[in-house]
Amino acid sequence: MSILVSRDSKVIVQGITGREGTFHTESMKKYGTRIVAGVTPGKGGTRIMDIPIFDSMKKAVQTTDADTSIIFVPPRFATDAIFEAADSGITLIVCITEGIPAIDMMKVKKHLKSIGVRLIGPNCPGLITPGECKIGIMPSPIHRPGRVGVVSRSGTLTYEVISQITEVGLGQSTAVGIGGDPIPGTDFVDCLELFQNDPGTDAVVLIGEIGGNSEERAAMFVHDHMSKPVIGFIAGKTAPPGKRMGHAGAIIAGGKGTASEKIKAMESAGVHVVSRLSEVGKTLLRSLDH
Amino acid sequence: MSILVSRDSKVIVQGITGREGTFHTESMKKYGTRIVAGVTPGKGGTRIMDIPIFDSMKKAVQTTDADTSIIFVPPRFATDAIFEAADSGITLIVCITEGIPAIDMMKVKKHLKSIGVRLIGPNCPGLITPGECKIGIMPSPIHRPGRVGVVSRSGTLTYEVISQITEVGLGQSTAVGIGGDPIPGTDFVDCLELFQNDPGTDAVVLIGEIGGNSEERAAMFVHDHMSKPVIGFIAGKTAPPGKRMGHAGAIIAGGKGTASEKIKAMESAGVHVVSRLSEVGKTLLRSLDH
Amino acid sequence: MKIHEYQAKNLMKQFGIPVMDSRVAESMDDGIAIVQDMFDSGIKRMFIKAQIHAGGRGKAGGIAEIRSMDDAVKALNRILGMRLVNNQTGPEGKIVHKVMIVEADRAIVQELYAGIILDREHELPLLLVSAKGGVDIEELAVKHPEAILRQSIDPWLGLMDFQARNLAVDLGLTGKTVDFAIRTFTGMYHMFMNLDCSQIEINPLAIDPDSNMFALDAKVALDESAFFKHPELKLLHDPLEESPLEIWAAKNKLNYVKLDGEIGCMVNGAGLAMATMDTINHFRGKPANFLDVGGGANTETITEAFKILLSDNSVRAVLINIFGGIVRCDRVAEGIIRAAQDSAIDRPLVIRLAGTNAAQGMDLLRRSGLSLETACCLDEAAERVVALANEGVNR
Amino acid sequence: MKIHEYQAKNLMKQFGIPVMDSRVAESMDDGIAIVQDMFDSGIKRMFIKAQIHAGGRGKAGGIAEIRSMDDAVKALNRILGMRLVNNQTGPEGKIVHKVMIVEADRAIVQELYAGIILDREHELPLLLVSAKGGVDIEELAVKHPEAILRQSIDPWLGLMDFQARNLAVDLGLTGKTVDFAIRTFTGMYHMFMNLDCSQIEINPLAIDPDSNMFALDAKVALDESAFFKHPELKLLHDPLEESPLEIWAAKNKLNYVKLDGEIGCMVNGAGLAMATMDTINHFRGKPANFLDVGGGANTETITEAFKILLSDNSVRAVLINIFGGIVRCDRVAEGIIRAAQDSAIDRPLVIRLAGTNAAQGMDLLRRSGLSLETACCLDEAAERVVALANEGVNR
Repeated sequence: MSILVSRDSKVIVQGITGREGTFHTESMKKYGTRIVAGVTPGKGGTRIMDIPIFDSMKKAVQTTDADTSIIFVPPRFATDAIFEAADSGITLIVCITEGIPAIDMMKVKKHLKSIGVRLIGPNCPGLITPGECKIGIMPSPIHRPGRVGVVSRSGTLTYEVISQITEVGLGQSTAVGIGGDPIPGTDFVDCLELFQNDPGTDAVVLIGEIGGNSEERAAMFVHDHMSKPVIGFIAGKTAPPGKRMGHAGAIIAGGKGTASEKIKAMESAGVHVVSRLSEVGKTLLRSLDH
Repeated sequence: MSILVSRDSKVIVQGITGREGTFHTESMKKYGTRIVAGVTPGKGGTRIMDIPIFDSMKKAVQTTDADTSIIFVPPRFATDAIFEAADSGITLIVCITEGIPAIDMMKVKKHLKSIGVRLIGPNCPGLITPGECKIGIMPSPIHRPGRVGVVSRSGTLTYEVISQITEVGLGQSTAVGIGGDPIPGTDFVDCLELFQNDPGTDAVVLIGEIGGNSEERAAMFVHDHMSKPVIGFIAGKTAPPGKRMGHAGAIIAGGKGTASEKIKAMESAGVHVVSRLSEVGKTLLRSLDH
Repeated sequence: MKIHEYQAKNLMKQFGIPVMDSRVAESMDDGIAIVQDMFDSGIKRMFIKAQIHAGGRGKAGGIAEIRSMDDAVKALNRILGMRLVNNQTGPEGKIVHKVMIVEADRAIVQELYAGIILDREHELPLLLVSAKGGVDIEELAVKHPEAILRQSIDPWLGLMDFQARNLAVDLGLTGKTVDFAIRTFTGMYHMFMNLDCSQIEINPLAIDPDSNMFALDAKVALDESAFFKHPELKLLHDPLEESPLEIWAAKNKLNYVKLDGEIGCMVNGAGLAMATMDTINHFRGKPANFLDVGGGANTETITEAFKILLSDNSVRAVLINIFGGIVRCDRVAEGIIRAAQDSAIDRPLVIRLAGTNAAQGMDLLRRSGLSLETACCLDEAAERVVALANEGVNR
Repeated sequence: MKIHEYQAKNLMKQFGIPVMDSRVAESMDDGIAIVQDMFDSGIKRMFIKAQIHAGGRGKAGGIAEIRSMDDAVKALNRILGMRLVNNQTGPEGKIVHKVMIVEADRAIVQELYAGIILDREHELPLLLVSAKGGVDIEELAVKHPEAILRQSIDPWLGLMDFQARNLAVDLGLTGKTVDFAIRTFTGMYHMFMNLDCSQIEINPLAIDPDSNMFALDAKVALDESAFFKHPELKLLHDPLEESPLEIWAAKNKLNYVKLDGEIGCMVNGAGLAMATMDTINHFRGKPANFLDVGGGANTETITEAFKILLSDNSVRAVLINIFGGIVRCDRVAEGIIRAAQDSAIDRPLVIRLAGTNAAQGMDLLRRSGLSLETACCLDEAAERVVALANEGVNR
């Protein structure tokens, strides 16, 4: 079992003819993901890696009956690509693109919520259900099918954690990179709820960082609604206030969003907070022993 | 029985200190309507006709627990007044003001729909449940409690029809003036549905006019959902195309919205269409004899 | 409120919609100077287009092609001041007071249609486009509805690029013309929303051999209710486009529309005014006008309304139909009496009052000594006014 | 991206927010000329305000009141070029390159606060106002949260007049100050949305004895991701406000933030970079920087990153932590080797590679003959780099 995506997911790649789009399409296809179409306006009717290309999402969805899309278009066009996907009948959109204005995301999210379409990202590595389907840009080999759910605002940090999970002999049910932007399409709470309800997930690893209060809200959810063990890690304990640490969302603004607040909230909600990155795997093993 | 308003309606007058607002507040009060507050920004804390005035709808509703508001403010401020009413917890807004831009109304209506607040008007005479409550500017004496529902896009034309209904010995359950604008807050179909479900209404008189296709949609509703007799009248058989006949919505545009189309649609839906204004009362009586 | 083609194009330019530069002349001299100037700047071909609020100007002789000064003089002579008549102007036609002079050197390989209206049924702006431009869109809608593509626009989201692009692709456009189309459609939408338009139409929307796109003609109507937001748009009003009576009425806040019958009507309320016209028609009369004196029918408004009605020479008899509600009929009667005394009423007058204090009002009228008739109901009043109008003719 | 007060006020003016006219000087001469000009025009009192991206300028001596040319010369002398240090600038402070000169004749009877931020929890713009302006809002939020009024704004509807008015009334304002407040709040909202701001703050928002309202100070931050929509806003960037290293890094698309420690870090990925800093800290080292070399860590980016790290004299040792995913570690190792050969690496270097082809990468490094250490895991790497940095000090 898994959340959000599985071997049945039928995926369209928006921006398939771009450098990134082509590169990762090949990798996803190799992993076994059912890439059924690509969309690049003006290139409809052609093919790439034997995948048919369409001018619009509407035509692509009508022809292929896809349910998921992954977006690789540049930031200037990414908002429109999300709206187009949402309008086409797709139910899950994964946006890899970094650099979408926050105010645009606010509008996107309000709209998607009103029509019941889910967005993962933007500025995220995507998500993977190991052994079934990869809809993202993460390195495939570090993953292994298993029963640990992973949800993270980060990229390589997540790979690091996933490697540890795999190294201690466990695997992942689904790993979701929700992205580092201030307004993510899907947040920790959404994923925690899905993992809690997923019979294929025994424990969840949550990788947060400074900025915003989504970890605090996640903590509240864990406290109120979760029976499965949750292992947490927060990056940025040494980050200074007022400085953006790479991710658009990773900033301590107005004295809010510090790592210590988040750690405190999570600990009091019963999350197993790991203080050092290298300890995640071991802590996870211990939590599953209980 | 009645629809939308009754002796229990608790009404706030927005723009109560204006000339129109004061005049009609007095008339409504005299009719027995429970006017519980007025709102005029900057005049909060004062009283008029012993009615307390507030600076904002929020305060007025919090203090009086009103459920309905009637708006008499000038067009420039009317859209804001509607939004303010909608935000305050009011569930029925009656907007008398004429001259709200159509595009603003489109936005207003989309918002009200999303939050489940009903608007009557704008550019309408309001509505009345004879003997119980008048929330509008119609002359009180022509009405009589009874079992005929009236819904109309017009003002004096409606009074004419109501007089006829009263003269033939019947009365009105509720009479609703939905207003003459292109985008009315509440349309014929909404009212027909309410009348169909109202045990206090035996028949409905629908007074339409040229422009738009709300009468055609009403006809479809009558055909599909109504068991009570509906008497229809359409004004503007002699109106030329392309000219606005007073009401912002009364215009035959692009060859659409003619009286003959509407009459045809209504007749084939089983509505008793009256060809001459003077015949409405008699036709109503006949339809009730069946 | 309708505006002229040249005004519409100036507004379009502000919203990034591609239009050809054009200039306006109100006199021969100006026109000749402009044409000379344009020839001097290297332009070889232009159009002179009558600026009136009506379509179908080409067929009615309101558009001329110019390749020489000689052409220009002839065309200006013919069009400036002409009475242009077609089914859109009504039988009385419209006098041409202004012409627009526009470059026409570019060849045109395709003519599209693009328009935005407020869709009253769905209560959303609706963008309509067609690959078959240059023809009457209402006719096209009847004969080839499938040739018109539609895109409803969510006002919260606006017209999104992908929607505009998909329309362009569905129109069969390719390459840079798609980008032009996106710019044009998006510009139209922004103009529609930001200026509170009630209609924008570009027909034809032309494509030249280099795949450029531009508006060849432009029709725009503005929502007068929104002028408080855009006071500058009020200035686009051209009083020469309205009948003097309509302007006079508007000044007095009366809703007046000139019609081509012979029975003047004065009614309070738009719906009742239409129903009154319909009743006159039922008795085989033809209304000379629509006139709504509004809710506050007082002596002043009634006096002005009288003056307007009587200054229309086609009016042979007048029907006043007032339903007294908030306004009491006795007050209205007093107003009518005073107004009738002030005006020299030289045509038959039938009055029907109903509603609040109608009996008192009728009584006042009957005892006024004025030459007028009262009627107990609308049918009687209409029948009588038609008879009086016909008597006048037969006399 | 933060901008200067004078830039913020210029933008505010475009959105109808009332601000006092002000001028900017970058030199003594300019400053004196401006002050003279303002005295000549009848102004009796002004402020000279240091233009740096930090609040708390007044307490730090960055603001001077001017009533004479003598005052002006003294103030300009003192402020232009000063190193302004407070808790907002960091210990290294900021050099003042520009001053703003602004009229200060109007008395002030009340100081309010008004700000808009993007509320990440509710994902809506949030307008914050307080009758207690002129103080630190974060402090106020902690001590008197009830003194801050909040209005979430629906981006589809915008800030509505009634919301702005109700806030104004709740702030205790009356009469025309309410209208000023509506105009100010609405202008702030439009500016926030139309320019893609991440923050707008007016503190204090002043009221004069005639009930006029104007922005006394202004703080604006822009969303750099939205510069493709507003290319003109990019020009507001002041490179003097950033450390030279940060500018250098930005040019090479590296995410670099200078910190006050002694261990240089080079990591791929922002989250991993923070976790690396945290690990260094765990072993009692202090990171000298945050540096994310991004997804495509290649020879060029690594070379540039090296140069940047090494040009920071406070760096005593360097830790490279790369998780190879799509980028294979052997490639990264090759890049490091080439970059290390190109740069003269004069400080200890510890490298930890993990993920795809990590073993091959580590092997390449060890066999490169370069003076560097490899570590099998992050803990070991961090512990080792801290030790090496300390050795350097003790040496």
